[in-house]
Amino acid sequence: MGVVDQFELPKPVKYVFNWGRKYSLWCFNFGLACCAIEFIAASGSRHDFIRLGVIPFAHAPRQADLLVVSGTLTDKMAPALRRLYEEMPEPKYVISFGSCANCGGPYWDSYSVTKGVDQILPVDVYVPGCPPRPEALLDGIVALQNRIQGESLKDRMAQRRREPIVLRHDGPDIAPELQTTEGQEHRV
Amino acid sequence: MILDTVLTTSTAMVAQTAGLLDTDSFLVSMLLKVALVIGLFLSLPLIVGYMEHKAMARLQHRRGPMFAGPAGSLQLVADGIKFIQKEDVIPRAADKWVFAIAPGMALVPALLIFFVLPFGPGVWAADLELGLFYALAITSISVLGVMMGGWASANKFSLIGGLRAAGQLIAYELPLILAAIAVAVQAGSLSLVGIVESQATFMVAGTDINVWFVFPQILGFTIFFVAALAELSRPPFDMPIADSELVFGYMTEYTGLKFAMYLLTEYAGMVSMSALMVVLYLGGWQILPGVPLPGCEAGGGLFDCGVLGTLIGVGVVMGKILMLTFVMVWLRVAYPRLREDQLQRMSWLVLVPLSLVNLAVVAVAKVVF
Amino acid sequence: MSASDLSAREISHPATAPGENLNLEIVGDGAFTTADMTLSVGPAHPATHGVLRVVLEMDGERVKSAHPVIGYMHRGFEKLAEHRDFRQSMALVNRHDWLSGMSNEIGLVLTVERMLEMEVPERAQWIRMLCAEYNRILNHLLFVGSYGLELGAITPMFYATRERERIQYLLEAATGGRLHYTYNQPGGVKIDLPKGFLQQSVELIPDLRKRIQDLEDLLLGNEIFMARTKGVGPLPPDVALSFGVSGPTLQATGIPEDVRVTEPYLKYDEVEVPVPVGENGDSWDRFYCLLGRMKASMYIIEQIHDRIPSGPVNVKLPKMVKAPEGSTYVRVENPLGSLGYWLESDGGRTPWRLKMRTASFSNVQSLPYLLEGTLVPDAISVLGSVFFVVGDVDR
Amino acid sequence: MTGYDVVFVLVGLVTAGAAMLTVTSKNLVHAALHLAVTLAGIAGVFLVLHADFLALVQLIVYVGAVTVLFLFGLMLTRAPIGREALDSQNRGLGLAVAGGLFVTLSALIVMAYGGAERVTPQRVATEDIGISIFRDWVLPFEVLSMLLLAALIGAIVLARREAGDSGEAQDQTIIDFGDAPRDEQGGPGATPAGAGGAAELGSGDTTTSAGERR
Amino acid sequence: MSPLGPLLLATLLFCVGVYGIIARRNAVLVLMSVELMLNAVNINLVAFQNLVWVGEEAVSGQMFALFIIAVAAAEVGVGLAIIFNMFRNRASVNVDDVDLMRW
Repeated sequence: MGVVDQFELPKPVKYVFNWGRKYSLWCFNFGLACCAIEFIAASGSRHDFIRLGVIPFAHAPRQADLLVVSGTLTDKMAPALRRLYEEMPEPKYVISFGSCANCGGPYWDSYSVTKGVDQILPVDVYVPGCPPRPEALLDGIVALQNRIQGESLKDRMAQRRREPIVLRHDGPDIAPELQTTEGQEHRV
Repeated sequence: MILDTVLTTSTAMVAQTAGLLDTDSFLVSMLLKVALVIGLFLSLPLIVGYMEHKAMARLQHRRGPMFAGPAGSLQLVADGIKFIQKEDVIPRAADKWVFAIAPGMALVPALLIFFVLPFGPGVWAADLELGLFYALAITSISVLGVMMGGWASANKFSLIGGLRAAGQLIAYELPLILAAIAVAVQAGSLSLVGIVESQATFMVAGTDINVWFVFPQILGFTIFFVAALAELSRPPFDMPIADSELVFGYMTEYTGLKFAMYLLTEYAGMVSMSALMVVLYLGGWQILPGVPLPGCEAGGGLFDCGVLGTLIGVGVVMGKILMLTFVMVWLRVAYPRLREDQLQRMSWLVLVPLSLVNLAVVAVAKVVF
Repeated sequence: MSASDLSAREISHPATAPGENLNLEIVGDGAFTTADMTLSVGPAHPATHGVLRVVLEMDGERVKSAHPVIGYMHRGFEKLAEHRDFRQSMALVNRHDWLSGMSNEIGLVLTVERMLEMEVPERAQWIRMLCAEYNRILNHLLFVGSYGLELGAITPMFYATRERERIQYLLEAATGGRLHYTYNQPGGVKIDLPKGFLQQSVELIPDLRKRIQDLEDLLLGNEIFMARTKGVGPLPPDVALSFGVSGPTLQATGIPEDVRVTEPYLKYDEVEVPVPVGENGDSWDRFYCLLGRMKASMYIIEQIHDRIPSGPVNVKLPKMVKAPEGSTYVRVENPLGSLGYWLESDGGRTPWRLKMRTASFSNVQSLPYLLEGTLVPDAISVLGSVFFVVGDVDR
Repeated sequence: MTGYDVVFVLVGLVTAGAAMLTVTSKNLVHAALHLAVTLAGIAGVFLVLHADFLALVQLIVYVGAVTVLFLFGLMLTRAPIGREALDSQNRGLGLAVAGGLFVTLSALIVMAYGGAERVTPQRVATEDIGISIFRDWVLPFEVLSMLLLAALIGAIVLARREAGDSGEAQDQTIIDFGDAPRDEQGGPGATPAGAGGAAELGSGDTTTSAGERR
Repeated sequence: MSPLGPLLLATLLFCVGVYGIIARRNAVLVLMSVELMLNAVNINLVAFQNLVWVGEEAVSGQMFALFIIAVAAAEVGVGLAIIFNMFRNRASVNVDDVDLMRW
């Protein structure tokens, strides 16, 4: 760090570096509410996102690459989340998991709920649902991985706001990489 | 003897003086050995790590990493590439120098042990007269890196983790050394190669049945294994990095490469402790007790093997190491974690007395038979 | 809200054990205070599964006092419910304790039905019981897994999620939801069970029993597990009662209190409800009761299989459900303990006030008592075994 | 100059430098870490002198145990470790005594051994050391083991906190809320990775400042 | 090699230790300085045996050094225990403060 994001790397190096980031997403689960349970289900025996290289053994934010905000963020909790995000070293990715994290969800009119984590940190992937199925999280992870494979670290560091990936409901039920058939383009 | 190794490696370039470097081939072989050791040091932990991923996954009805490389075999390589790119964060309150040096302090001893480990017939960097003692001494200083990291992070969780690690290492060094001494007594040698050799010729008293030391010293082996687990902070003795209590213990604040160094230390420790157990108790590169390697029959049956014999020998050692590390992973999957005071009590009240008994029995047996 | 707002007042009124007065004044010249350490565990600490924050005053590794700080998950359910009619509230009510959506729903519909004096078809009541018991197993499985995780055993979590997936598959077939079912409505359940549901359910139970036995073997009889939990955090029955602790945490103290038995609702008076009890109220007993309750639930489900009648599952509702003026209180046995709804209506289509008494809130109140004087690892063991869901604490 | 001399000079410089840092360091933990380097350097000196066994004993006992014990103690007690607390007023006296001693002794040594011929260090087989211990030195060895046992018991008795002894100084529960913002730097934020503990340990001003602030 | 180097190094370490004992007032640091002095003696012993009296059968020098290491370890154990006790009783580890018996 420090060097690799200052310059545009030669293509093969960039490919390898992106490949490394793509398959080593140590993930910090900021489990807040119901969605955290589905996150656990996604890490569990049936769905098992460790297959995709998402390692849930990062117990501290310092080792994490991927922050999954799952659940309702309240105004009281928001500074903690922001601080956690700051504690993560670059390059870092954020998945907003569930309607509450995306926009407030069923608590859209509550006085104590932050309507969307994107108010306090940049989000890479929005996974909709209340709570989303574990397959939806896998889908979001694969979408993120595809983006990582194609991105340039220099550009990523340079820009402050990113174009988020929003998973649509009409996508396939299971992430394309986990399917045998050809995956469809399913992001905006 | 130790110094000769160090001298020829570290001062080979500067000290072109008589007596030290007699021939060019000596230098070349030395460099080769260093390259071999560093290569093993960097690759074996990855293999063990991948095995851990997959074994844990299978034992938990999962699949484990699948997409990074064939069958996920490059998962740890991907991790390594990722760690290179990560930002290097040093907390503002941290003690910068100590914080930066600590992972290295942990890593270097782990590397130094590899210089004396025999990985096959003739496959070692140095056969020291004091090899076993050297390995144990080096193990004992690795705790410094952990304590430094825990203290310098300026984080309470780190500090407690570092303190726990220190207490644990001090407590379990004693049974570890006592168990190893029993082997040294039985073998009559402190050289790791010498111990392998004496296992090849160790007979059950009164017969000509060859056995490894694991059979007469099953108690010592158990003690050594448990103490090694504790030294490595592997579950069920992983209190220093207990995630549910201390987040990540002394590693909490470490990012990127420094964190990777700690991880590498842990897995290299697994390899070197397993290799020590293979040498001390499991007959080194012998396939079965009393069965010499193919091609090794010629010169005493242990060292003068052909290329094939050497390769098979290395394979046997690797197989045994993987087997032992698999047991460590298995224990991780099966057991909850002990409490710190229970761990201390177990060391002082169970393992130390038992290892003393073991030592006494071995010594008496050595004199009687 | 930041740490600087965290004035002394705010933390210094945790529930103390009865008769015990924590002196929170700053006394002395501070010469010895350097040996103590304030450790703030949470709100995003791995040990507190959820966002409970516990401030620990420590001397070395010994906890001198513990103060839970709640409110990080407060979503204002009670206020929101005042602006939603009863059928809309159903979507929120299963979210406050996200692990026991079905039981929460049943609590609310029972309250509304009692206000409306509504007759609910037999089959609907049995279906509600069936789903509630499955939901109970789901909840307890997760706690079994996460408790193992807190003690450092990773495998139970994976085994538990595997079994959870099977039950969730079943419930999803009936209700359409994996966690939040929104299956109940005043007067019954939304739709009848799908074809083959009962058949699959009958087949599932023996499997489940076997798997839960596996989990039990993996943890309950494990020497290290016993060493970590036996005698850790004992809760005397009188203290438990004075804190209002309920559910498995209370049963572990030896009190066989279970709303399904003491104050039966639905058809619980027609089935046999075994209530496991512990002896010492320590962590091991709490865990034992958790496993016992799962077995009890499976036993109840088997009884339901035999006795579930056929017939309609709901009654036709008016376009607008309006509760008559008045108030009522209903309590049901949630997986984590007794859950109560107090409904005050002014005759409108929304409640005038909907007040909850949740099990987790009361359970958390016992933490300062339980944690005082423990070691940090024991504190984790206690935190995991006093079963609570943070959403249920903060609502 | 042989290779041994080169190594000796290198190791000796490191050892001497670390030793000086040990006694001048402003930070207690740094001092202990410098001590570790010094002791490891002395092990290196033993290696140069071909006393392999002794070098390894030095590593195990000093670097692996004694230094760790020091660090353990320092981190556990959080003694006042400010800069002014470390040095007493007689630094000048110390310098004078130590300097004088050094000049005298080194002059003596140079006079005595300045002309000594260069020799290859004698290597003593480990076996010989073992034989020597149990043949010539067995009585001192046994006495030493008794001493170690006594020291072990003594240390435990001294360091042990008797039951009921613990609360004596802290029968008031003191919650230092004054420290909260600094400890957690703006957020009950939760996390693990807060800056906290060691700041107090490292700079060591906590005792005084916490007291003064009230 | 010449015995001069090790002997001078030992002298230096010894004097540094002396300085530490006089100049430091933190008890732990004093203990550390004592360790330095003991180690200086060890170097001397080994240097005399392996460089000066080369060829002698006896290994007395190394033997003494071994004993000193063992005794020093015991000393640190007891010494630290005493310092902890002192810290507990007087909330200070300054050797200057331990003058309870003086007045």
